[in-house]
Amino acid sequence: MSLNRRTFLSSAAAVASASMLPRAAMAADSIKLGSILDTSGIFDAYGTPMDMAMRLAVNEINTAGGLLGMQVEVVAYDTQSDMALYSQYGQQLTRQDEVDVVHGGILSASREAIRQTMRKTRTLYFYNVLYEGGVCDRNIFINGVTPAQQVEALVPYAMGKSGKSVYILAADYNYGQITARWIQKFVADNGGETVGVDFFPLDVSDFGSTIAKIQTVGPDLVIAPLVGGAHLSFFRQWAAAGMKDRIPLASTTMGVGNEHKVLTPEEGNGIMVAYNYSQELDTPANNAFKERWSASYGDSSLIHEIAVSNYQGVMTWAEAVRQAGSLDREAVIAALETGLSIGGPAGTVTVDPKTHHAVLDVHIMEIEDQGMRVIETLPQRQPIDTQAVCDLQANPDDNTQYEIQI
Amino acid sequence: MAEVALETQGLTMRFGGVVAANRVDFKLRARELRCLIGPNGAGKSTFFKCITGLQSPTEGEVYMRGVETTGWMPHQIASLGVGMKTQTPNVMDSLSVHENIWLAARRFHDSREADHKTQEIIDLLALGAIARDDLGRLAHGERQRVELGLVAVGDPWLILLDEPAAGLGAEEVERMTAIIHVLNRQAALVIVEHDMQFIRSIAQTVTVFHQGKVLIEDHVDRVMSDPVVRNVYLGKKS
Amino acid sequence: MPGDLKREAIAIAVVTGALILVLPLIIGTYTLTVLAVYGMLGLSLGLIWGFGGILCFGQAAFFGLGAYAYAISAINIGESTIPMLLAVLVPAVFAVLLGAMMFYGRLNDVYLGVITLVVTLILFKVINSTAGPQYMIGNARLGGFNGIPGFQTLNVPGKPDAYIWGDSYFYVCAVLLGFVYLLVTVLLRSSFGRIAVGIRENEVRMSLMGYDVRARKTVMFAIGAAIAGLAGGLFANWAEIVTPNLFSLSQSAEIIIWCIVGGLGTRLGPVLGAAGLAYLKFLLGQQALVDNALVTGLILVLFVLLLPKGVVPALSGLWRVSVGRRPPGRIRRRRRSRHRERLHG
Amino acid sequence: MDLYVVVLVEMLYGVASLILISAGLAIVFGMIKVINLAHGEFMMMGGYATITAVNLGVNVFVAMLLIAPVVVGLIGLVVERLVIRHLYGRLIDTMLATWGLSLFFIGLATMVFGNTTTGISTPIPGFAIGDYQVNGYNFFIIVVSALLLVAMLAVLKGTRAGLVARGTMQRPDMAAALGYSPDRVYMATFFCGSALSGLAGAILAPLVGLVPTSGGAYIAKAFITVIAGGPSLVAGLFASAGFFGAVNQIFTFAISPVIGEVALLVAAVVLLRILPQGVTGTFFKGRL
Repeated sequence: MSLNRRTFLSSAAAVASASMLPRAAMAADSIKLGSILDTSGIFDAYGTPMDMAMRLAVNEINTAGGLLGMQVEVVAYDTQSDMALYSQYGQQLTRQDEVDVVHGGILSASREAIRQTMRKTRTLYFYNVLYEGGVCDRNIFINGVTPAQQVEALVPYAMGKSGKSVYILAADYNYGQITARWIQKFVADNGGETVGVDFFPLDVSDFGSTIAKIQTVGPDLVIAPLVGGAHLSFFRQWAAAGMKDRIPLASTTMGVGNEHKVLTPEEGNGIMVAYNYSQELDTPANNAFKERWSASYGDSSLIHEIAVSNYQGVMTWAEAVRQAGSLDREAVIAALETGLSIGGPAGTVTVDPKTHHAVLDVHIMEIEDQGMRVIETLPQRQPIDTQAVCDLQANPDDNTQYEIQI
Repeated sequence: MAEVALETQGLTMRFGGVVAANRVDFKLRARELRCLIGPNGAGKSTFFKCITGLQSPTEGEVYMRGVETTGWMPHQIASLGVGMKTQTPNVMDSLSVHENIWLAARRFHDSREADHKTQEIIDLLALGAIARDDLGRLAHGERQRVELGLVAVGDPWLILLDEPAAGLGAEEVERMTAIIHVLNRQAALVIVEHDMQFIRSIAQTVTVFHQGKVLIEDHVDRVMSDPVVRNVYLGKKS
Repeated sequence: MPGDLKREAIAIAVVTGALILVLPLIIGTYTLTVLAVYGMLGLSLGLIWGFGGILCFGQAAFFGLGAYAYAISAINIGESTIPMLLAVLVPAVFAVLLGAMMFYGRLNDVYLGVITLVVTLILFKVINSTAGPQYMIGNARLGGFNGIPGFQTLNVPGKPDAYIWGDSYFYVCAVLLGFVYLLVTVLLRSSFGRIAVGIRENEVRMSLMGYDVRARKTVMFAIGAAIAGLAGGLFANWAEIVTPNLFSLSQSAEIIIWCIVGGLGTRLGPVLGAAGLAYLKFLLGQQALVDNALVTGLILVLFVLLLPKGVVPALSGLWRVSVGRRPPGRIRRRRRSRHRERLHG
Repeated sequence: MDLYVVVLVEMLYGVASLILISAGLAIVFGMIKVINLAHGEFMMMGGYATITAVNLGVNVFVAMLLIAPVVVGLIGLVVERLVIRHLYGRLIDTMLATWGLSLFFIGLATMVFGNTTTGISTPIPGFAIGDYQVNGYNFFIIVVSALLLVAMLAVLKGTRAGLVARGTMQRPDMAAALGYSPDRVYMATFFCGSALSGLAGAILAPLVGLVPTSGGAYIAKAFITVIAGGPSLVAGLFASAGFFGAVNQIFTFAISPVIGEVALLVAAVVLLRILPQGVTGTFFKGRL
């Protein structure tokens, strides 16, 4: 990305937008928050509650008087679980709607589809989902847990409860690929051995042969970073084969979209996970949040990990705007880079200036009767995986997603 | 060799256990006109398809002007200068008569020459009045005539016709007979037919098929009076 | 004939020019760009299906191949001219191989449909499972489900820093669509085009007349693939990312629907069908009352039942009835032949 | 040794599920030459019918084996009366119209059931083969598919209705002359085909998560299996499902599920290239 191109792009953007009709009239007295989420299609179980959380946050901000004396207006697009629509709507948000900030993206694939557009058009971007780590880009802020925060805690716990040999079943895209490598690393660090890794495209829903294959290898533990509705079949088929009582399961994604509420207790109980949030967190902040959610939407059963991340992301951005006293991208980034903190439903979330990731609490949990029972809480974990490779203070022009090498 | 337009040696076609054509030896001289007759299922059409390349024979060889064409594709055979007409009218129904004939002419001439040639054939076959009509709208006899035009426009030296007179009225048969005589000035013809009147009016030599084999091959009058032929074929009809 | 063609070329240029000027006043150029690209994609199938009689269930395969060929080569080369050529060539070569395999194997109708559908599925599944870091072509990581983002987008040939995008990119796409439309027109008026129509009408007859049907269908198939590939390359530039979804069955289905609704056997039909339905989908995507698929499906069913020939032939039929002339396509051919008659008669 | 048994069971399961998902399509294509591209959505609706019934408290087997086929069969009947019957004899048009229907039903299901993955648990527990645990439900699917094949053969060959249907399929004019209305026969056939699609969807529902777009995963496989099977209904179905199922599972075990699927598709291309009339167009000519 040369400077050349950027100046060209921004001047061309002005020309281009002038001729785009029909367009929404520019309201000078409102702030536009762009949201881009899959609220239909196979990822809607993730996206719909995220959308609700975002709207809840914006409502709360507006009720409290808005930002800089202006109301926040939501411009939302449903990407229908289609990655191609991300780039399309991403372009629309930035070039046509000219929003002040974009929150959204669920799968890492969707984030990568729009990240460069956001960067090129200088639109501040928040990605509020747990992910594989390593994104180093000054224009993006990420508050989901990364492998160092999540996997590093989960793996030793799960291995302690089972044994040393681990089999990994991962979704076949960047999240699954990179997370699988992190799992392998932490398994090795804890003196274990990875005895098998299989990747599954997101539309695979028949795991019969895989279950048989796992048995031929006979691991002590299966860790499954599987994603989406089709992959949910794995947990069901695993239980149907009677494997649940033989080999314990851990997952880095199970429950993120409230999957444990779709599974029966017999299918879900005992699966080990580690997240920033669980509905079962018994803290005043969470209880108050659940009440506010219920007041808006009737009941709070839809809340999940990344819905809360999205809520915390919007709140973090709002706090930064308040502190900056401006909507200017540079000013807001500067405010965020002061190491800004907010108290969210899942505890304190602090922006790490070096990586634009978040420092937050992680809870090791087990699925129990369609809920998540907290076993152990690890407070304020740093995103050390990304910190090891990314320093935006020293290197503000960095624009890479670093991947772990084994 | 040039005197022989078409020759088959031991041509055999089996479908599973059924032998549709059984070691057929056949020879046709240049500018000869030959009719193939025989009862249904005698193997005429199979023999015919093997020559035209629509099927490829299980055994045996086909030679055209001394070139072995066994197992060739129809378009390769046609490109030698062989004109072929199948049993049912086989034309481009949603195109006009002119376009149909032009397409056939274009195969052997450039675009401009093809225009000429098309006009010639339209005049020859007296199709001028209907030249602009889509073929799908024409009567059966007219379609048969157009198909003959498709065959003739390439100036073939060998013409294979499967039942050209089928379903035609008396007047049309007469016109067909005249056209065939014109074509025969340049080309050898093989004609599969049922209509005995028609055969008598065009052919001298007739080949009779029976159970996949050549039963007899002789002058039309002698064939007609042959008791064996009468038995297997004509006897049933008359 | 050349004078006639000239007139048509001028008409195409004038209409294209007028649309380029008028349409941006109504619809944003960003949306218009993709409508033009889809129009070209519709035209590619309209050509091989409507005029060549080849029903390809996998036209999306060529679209996707064009897009991927562009993206991969753009990353490796860093300049867009050669990648754009590759976007046309790679699908065309692939189509020659696939077409030869099918047509020389005498596969037809339903079997042709199955093979093209299966090949599209194979491409989809293979590309979709290349997320691992080991799947690289040169410097380009295939990325599996993620697709390939961040490639060099269209630039002025020879100047990698002079990007063509926004309004200018729309003009490029629209002009290219007009150009491809003109090429298709020329092709259909040539002997090759007329013979292709003959093959569509009756393959056996055409081969009995001495035409190598297999070779001609293969070439026709490849021409369609080249146009679809060009559309794919343009789409990649527009979206700035390519994903395996380009190869999806639903993409192929949409192309077929465009052709059916617009009208087969016309050049304009598939273009209008594509642009119209894509815009309709775009409008439907902005409301939540009725599901998008439901409307698209209903349109297709109703068209097959009530207007199986499509909008454009129906309208020109109406025109003929009310004004008493033959549809434009026919008039021209007729006029030409009459001219010929006079010459020789 | 146990592993081989397990692989064999999985292979049988692969074949059985292919038979199951293709049967409805095969009936409709084989008997009345209609390629029902909404077949996958019929299956999807069978799945939803089952889940809805189970959630209403109906026994899961009743829901799968009775309610789903009847519901989907009736939907098929409506579709036949409104759309298909106007298109008999126009193969490509029926494909396009049913493609439209498939989109229509996806949209409809999305509006009715929403887009969230739903499902029910498998009603049969897993059990052990030696050291291996296998999904007990696989056996259920194998048994159902076997019964289905036998039943299809018995009905077509052994009953009067089957005879009439076969006769009509070969010579509709003769059947009409003999007093059997082809219209009725087609209607009944489409009903049966749809009901089988519904049954397949219902039986597979406990294995996979169901969304309105689930049908898309089946239609391509079913389409390939039926076309590759060729003109003979039961023999073709059995032969091509056996071939593709085996190829799929062998490669799945040897390499990965994705390669298994790709191998199936490549096998289909090769098979059709070698045998352009399908398996039974070449080998088992004229049998059912």
